[in-house]
Amino acid sequence: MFKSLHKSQAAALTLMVLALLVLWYLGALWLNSDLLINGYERRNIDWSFSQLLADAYSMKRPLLPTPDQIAAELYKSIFDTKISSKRSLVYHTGITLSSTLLGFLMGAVLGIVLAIGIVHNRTLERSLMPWVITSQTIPILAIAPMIIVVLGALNFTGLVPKAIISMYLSFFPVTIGMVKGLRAPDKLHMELLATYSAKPGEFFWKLRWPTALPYLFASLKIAIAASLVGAIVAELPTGAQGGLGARLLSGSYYGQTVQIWAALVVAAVLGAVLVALVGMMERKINRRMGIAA
Amino acid sequence: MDMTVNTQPASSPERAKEEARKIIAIEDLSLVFETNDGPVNALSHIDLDIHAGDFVSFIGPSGCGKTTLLRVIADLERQTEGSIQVDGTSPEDARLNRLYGYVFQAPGLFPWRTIAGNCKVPLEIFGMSKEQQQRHVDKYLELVGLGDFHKKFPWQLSGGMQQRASIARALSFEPELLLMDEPFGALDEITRDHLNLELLKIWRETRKTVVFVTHSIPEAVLLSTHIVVMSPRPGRIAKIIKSPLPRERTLEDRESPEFIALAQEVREALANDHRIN
Amino acid sequence: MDMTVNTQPASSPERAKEEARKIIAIEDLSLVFETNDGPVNALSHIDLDIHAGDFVSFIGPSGCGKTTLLRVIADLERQTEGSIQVDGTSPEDARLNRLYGYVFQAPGLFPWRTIAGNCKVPLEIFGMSKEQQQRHVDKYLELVGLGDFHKKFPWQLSGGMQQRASIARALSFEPELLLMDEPFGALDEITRDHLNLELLKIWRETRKTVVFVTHSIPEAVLLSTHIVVMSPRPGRIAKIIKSPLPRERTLEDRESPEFIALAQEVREALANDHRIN
Amino acid sequence: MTSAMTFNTQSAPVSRLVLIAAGAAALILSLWITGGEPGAYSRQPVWLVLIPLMLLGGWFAMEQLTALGDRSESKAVARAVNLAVPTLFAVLLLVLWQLICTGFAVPSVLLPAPGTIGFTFFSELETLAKDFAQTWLKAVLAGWLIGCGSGFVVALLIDRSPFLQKGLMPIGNIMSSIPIVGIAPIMVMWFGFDWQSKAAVVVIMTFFPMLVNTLAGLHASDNLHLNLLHTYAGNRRQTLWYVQLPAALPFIFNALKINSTLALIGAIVAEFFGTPIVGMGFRISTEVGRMNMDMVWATILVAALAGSISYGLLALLERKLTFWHPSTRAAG
Amino acid sequence: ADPLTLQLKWVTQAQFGGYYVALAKGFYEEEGLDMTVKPGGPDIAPPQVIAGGGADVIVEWMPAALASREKGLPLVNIGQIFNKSGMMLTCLKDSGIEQPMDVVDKTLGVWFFGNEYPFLAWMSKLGIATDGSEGGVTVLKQGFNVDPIFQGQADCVSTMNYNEYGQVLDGGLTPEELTVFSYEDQGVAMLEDGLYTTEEKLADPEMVDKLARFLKASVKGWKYAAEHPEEAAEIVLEYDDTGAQTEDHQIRMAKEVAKLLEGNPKEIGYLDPAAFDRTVDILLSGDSAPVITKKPEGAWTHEVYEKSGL
Ligand SMILES: Nc1ncnc2c1ncn2[C@@H]1O[C@H](COP(=O)(O)OP(=O)(O)OP(=O)(O)O)[C@@H](O)[C@H]1O
Ligand SMILES: Nc1ncnc2c1ncn2[C@@H]1O[C@H](COP(=O)(O)OP(=O)(O)OP(=O)(O)O)[C@@H](O)[C@H]1O
Ligand SMILES: Cc1ncc(C[n+]2csc(CCO)c2C)c(N)n1
Ligand SMILES: [Mg+2]
Ligand SMILES: [Mg+2]
Repeated sequence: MFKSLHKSQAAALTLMVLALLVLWYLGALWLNSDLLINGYERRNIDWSFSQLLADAYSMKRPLLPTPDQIAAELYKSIFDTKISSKRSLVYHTGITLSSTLLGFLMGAVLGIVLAIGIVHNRTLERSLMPWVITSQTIPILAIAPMIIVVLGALNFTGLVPKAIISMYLSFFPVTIGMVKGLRAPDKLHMELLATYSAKPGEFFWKLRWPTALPYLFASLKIAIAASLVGAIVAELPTGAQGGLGARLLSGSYYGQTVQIWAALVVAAVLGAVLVALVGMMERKINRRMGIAA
Repeated sequence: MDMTVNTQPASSPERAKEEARKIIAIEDLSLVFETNDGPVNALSHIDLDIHAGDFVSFIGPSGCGKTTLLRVIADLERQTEGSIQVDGTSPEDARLNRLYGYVFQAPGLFPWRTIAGNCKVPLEIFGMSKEQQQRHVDKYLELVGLGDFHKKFPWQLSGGMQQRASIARALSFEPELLLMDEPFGALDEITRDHLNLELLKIWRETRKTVVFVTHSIPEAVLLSTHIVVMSPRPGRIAKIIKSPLPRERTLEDRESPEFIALAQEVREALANDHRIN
Repeated sequence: MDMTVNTQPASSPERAKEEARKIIAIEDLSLVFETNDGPVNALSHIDLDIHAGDFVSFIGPSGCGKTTLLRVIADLERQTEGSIQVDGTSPEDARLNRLYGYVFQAPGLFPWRTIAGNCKVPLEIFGMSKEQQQRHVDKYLELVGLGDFHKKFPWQLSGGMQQRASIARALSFEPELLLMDEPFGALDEITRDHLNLELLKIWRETRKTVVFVTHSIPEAVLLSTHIVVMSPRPGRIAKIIKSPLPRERTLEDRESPEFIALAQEVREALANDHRIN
Repeated sequence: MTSAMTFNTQSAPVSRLVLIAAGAAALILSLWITGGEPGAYSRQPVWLVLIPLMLLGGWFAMEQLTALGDRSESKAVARAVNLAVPTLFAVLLLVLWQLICTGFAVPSVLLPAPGTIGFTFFSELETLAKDFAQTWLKAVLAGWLIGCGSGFVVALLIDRSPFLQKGLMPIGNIMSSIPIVGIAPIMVMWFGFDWQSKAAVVVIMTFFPMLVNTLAGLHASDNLHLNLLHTYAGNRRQTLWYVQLPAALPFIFNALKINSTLALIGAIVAEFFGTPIVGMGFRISTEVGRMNMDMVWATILVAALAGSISYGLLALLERKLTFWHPSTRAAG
Repeated sequence: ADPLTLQLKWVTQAQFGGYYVALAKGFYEEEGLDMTVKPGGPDIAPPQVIAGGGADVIVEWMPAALASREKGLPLVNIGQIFNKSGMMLTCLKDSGIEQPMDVVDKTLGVWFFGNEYPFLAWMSKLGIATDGSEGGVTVLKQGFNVDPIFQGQADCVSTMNYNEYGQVLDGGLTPEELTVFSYEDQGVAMLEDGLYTTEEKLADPEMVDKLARFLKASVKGWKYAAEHPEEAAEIVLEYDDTGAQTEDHQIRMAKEVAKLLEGNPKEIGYLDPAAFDRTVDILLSGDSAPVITKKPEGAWTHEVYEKSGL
């Protein structure tokens, strides 16, 4: 039964991916042919459909590159280039990954600390909570350059300013999730510990924390994806210091559509892998806590 | 309504002090819940004394304040009027002194701990040594028939087994006073009978004081030295019945004429001012 | 195990057909749940016939398959072996014909609807006119003692009141067959007595068929024409006891010798292969 | 228990209010002493002592107010306190910001003082309103509606098809971890410079949270409720209407709220990659280049206001519609 | 060695070849400088960086520098590198644009972020409205590339003759298909890449000395770069952390940039006061969207140039 479930998942996924690929090729033809036909007509070239087809799938600056073009670019910049080279996507992924992870770590810690404060102190809750939400309505891209400039003035350069922007995006889901989680204990459980006249620390470690763990992991998954977005956003204004964001920007700057898409694919895979890693950690802890898989 | 304990007159000067220490002394206690719809008189002018070694059952229709009264004793709720003393101190001090164990209506086990781990929670908090913890937990899980289920998680057990685990948890630190809120409500009759007998045995052997909430008349009669019949709106004590049965009881006693008469007395006291709402 | 109904021999050719239509016919039915830990034999070789107008109670220890059997009848679960017919059709057709009303162990009211709104859900689904809906709801809420609580939301009511509302909901569309899974488990004794009597009255007056799950021996004896005693691992029928009591019953009957004898018979059947765990 | 969980202050309400006033006075005093003099702190660092003092006073006032709100039985007082405490907190931060800006004479091209920002906000209302109309009323609203709407509809469509879910959900999960910033230049390429391309970015950003949340919500219905509808032989539409949708409401609102802040950020990010010369993103990046940081911050203020107000309205609507949910009941 | 930080206006490319050559060839070291060159980016405003203390000297365009000065950040030009403007508007002939006035009713892509002043000055000079009103032009904030002209979203795009113009040609358009309006030719050119620092820093004689050595080494680098464009491009590629630049592109840029260095009455690095006045006049004459409102005083100094001994 388990196996057949697995099989059908694979089948469903394969089918969807195939459907997506077909749509993609059709879309590429549709989007790119306009440009091409324009070009043919400007140059008064006679053209046939087969030529259009060939050209649409091999443009240098396509509106939508084909998956095989992206794959070729990926192959070139991942396997055909030394990892230490600045032309290697692995190198840039490493840069983005390090600020993502640092920012994620800082965001998770900040988020948890804020949540603990908010849950344990009414004044903090009332004064801070509305502004935690408001903070996320500030367009991060608008303040990213300022953060980088101001931090640069304080001699924080390179990794840290980017990580701080990641932190800004990732602390929020953690705070919200943890406030919910730390408040999730049953009234019954709270009263049970009260009958033992447990101390606040015991309330926290024996009850609040374990109850909040599932919430924590749910929000950590969101947070790590947000952290990646933060790192990439932070690489845009400092467009010359490497990273997937810089690749996106320079791709855009030089009209290298294929390069943009390659960076996007890597970013998506990176995001998926990071989320999956958090998920793995969650399952491991769940098993230890006896929660059914 | 003004009713004092008629069987053990607390205020009577001739009572021999040594005979039974007063563990719970409630005087003219009232509790009003403020709600959106207006105040709810959950408890009204309660007078009640409970002595060491008593087994007192609260019985009464839904909403008559049984749970609330138990919670006041446990310092989970505070009265709005009147006074209560638990073991000569305030309920809060009694709680801080870890005088009592409380069994809730629902099992309330931590899903992230095994059955044994759950029973250890109070022991850990009380700072008991590891081996001692193990000994206590082994003993009481065995007692409630869960000797083979130490390592299971709560959700791997049926509701009845969970409830038994929660009883073991309350017993495990051997409190002097046991407060039990419909602990056997979720169990089937046979298991319930078995646990009733076990509880009676523990009570007899350890000379604990038990305050017990139940909906079942036979259960109340089988277990109690005193049956407190309560009635609702406002929650008050309708009658306190002292049991003539000896401390040693068996399930067969349920067929005895004294038992049936006592059950009938309780039933009548209950029916007296009951109406369906 | 192979057991057929001994009181109303379904296969006997001399049975007068008109006397009682067979509403439920179960033959050699088994149900196995596949779980991670391996298969669970929830029901094993069940044979059971229930006739129109019967009041059949299932009783047995926790986990013996009472709920599962009821769910098979209601087409909420499908057997892995054997056959079942409900009103001459498959359980699915019976369900699609809206033959039965089901009262779950928990109230299961929609928190976003008032009590009256909850009772209207089936009526709306069955396409009843607005006034007719109102009439039905008024009638049955009155019956269960919730006449004044139409506009309250479920979470503003006690657990017992919620359960009564769910019973009113099941009655409101007047199904021919009532399937009730421990409907009165959460109620206090007095309310339970009252509702037992009401249920008996409805059953007598409307000649409905009732299949009823309970943990309480007195309740089973008081209500049923047939008591099906079940036993666990694998879930099977241990004994089917036909009640000698007349259809007209009162609470006072509980003191009658027939009643006590019947209760004792049920108790013995239950104890027969019961062990704690 | 009761004592452990409630706030314990002995002082009477009147003396509390006096203390609050004293805190506020200390706050204003410190502002007055240093406010008018640029560079006062650089020249005379002694005045810095006032800052922790002021923070302490402010915190004290907030604590007292909180206690007041928690103790009061009147709903109006509780509501007023709910507003007053965060406001006081914000005022405290703003004063601190103002003091640092003037006290240290921070160059306005780096960080303008809140006073300047406020002034610019009101004097440039017209420009800000046009930008708001372009970015929020057109791109954000359209994108949010389409994105949330289509996410909802697709969730309804694939709710009953495990096959589609198995195929689409992994793809959806990967898609939602794609940093949208990357999609923005492509959308500008495809949909042009005007608001349509921004709306497209918003659609993509909001679609997946809505899809995932709605699906989770539709699966979150009580099994008992589903069984009940089954016994009534209710059809798909009825099951959806009577059971699944109400149970999914909290999830749906969750997505709507998340999306309301995501949408604005997405639109502003997309404007970074090309726009007509109006819009909040355009304003921010252009005015940074012109060193008009006050205008930048005024636009950020508009963004924060718009985001908070839409979030607040959604939260209000949520409370209205999910009045029955335990979390709403606990809060009210 | 004395530490010194330079903030560039844009990403690492041959536009800044001279500084990178000086860095790679050790010219700064020779002058006893421990040099840090910070690349910029689309949202990095160099004046902001220097105000925050993140740099000692910046590469900036004069209009933006003067605007900052009016905003209270006293930037001072200590040396002018480019003597000609490289900015132009590149239009499609197909759209019917041959003459400046043909742009009326067309859609134009313009760079903002402080780079829009020459365009605004030109429009003001031509009397064409840019606010979207009747008889004016439709202005788009152009993104990072010249795609709009290929995708038909704009009739004209902004280009630098050393950079984006090449990309237009690479994209398949031929010079015959294009009409190019160079701001230099249109008489609205403003001084582009120059070196700026703050008055505060100039008050420190030690800093002036460092800056003088910096200017000297930089000019040496620029001269080398102008003579060896291929090698300069090679060096730039080495410093490019994004790995996105290509050799052909950078060589072409290095060659074009070399032409902008020409035309200085003295050495590279000398700010011709006449050129300064021209820029100021153009800025002051624009009646729409005034960049500066009065003639700036003390916005340049020859102190550093003279001290450098060039
Ligand atoms: N926290 C509360 N706020 C408001 N009213 C309450 C609260 N707790 C209990 N009540 C009300 O107080 C009364 C007594 O409740 P209590 O729980 O003590 O009844 P009970 O006798 O234990 O009933 P049951 O047999 O159903 O458990 C009821 O009317 C109940 O609605
Ligand atoms: N969905 C399921 N999957 C696996 N096992 C199940 C499932 N439902 C019930 N069981 C198992 O089937 C057996 C019978 O369960 P059922 O709920 O019918 O018992 P019951 O007699 O109603 O018990 P109770 O009196 O506690 O309600 C139990 O062992 C139970 O664990
Ligand atoms: C968002 C954005 N803003 C401004 C420019 C213009 N710009 C700044 S420095 C420089 C030199 C180019 O090589 C140019 C063109 C751009 N390209 N993109
Ligand atoms: Mg109770
Ligand atoms: Mg059951």
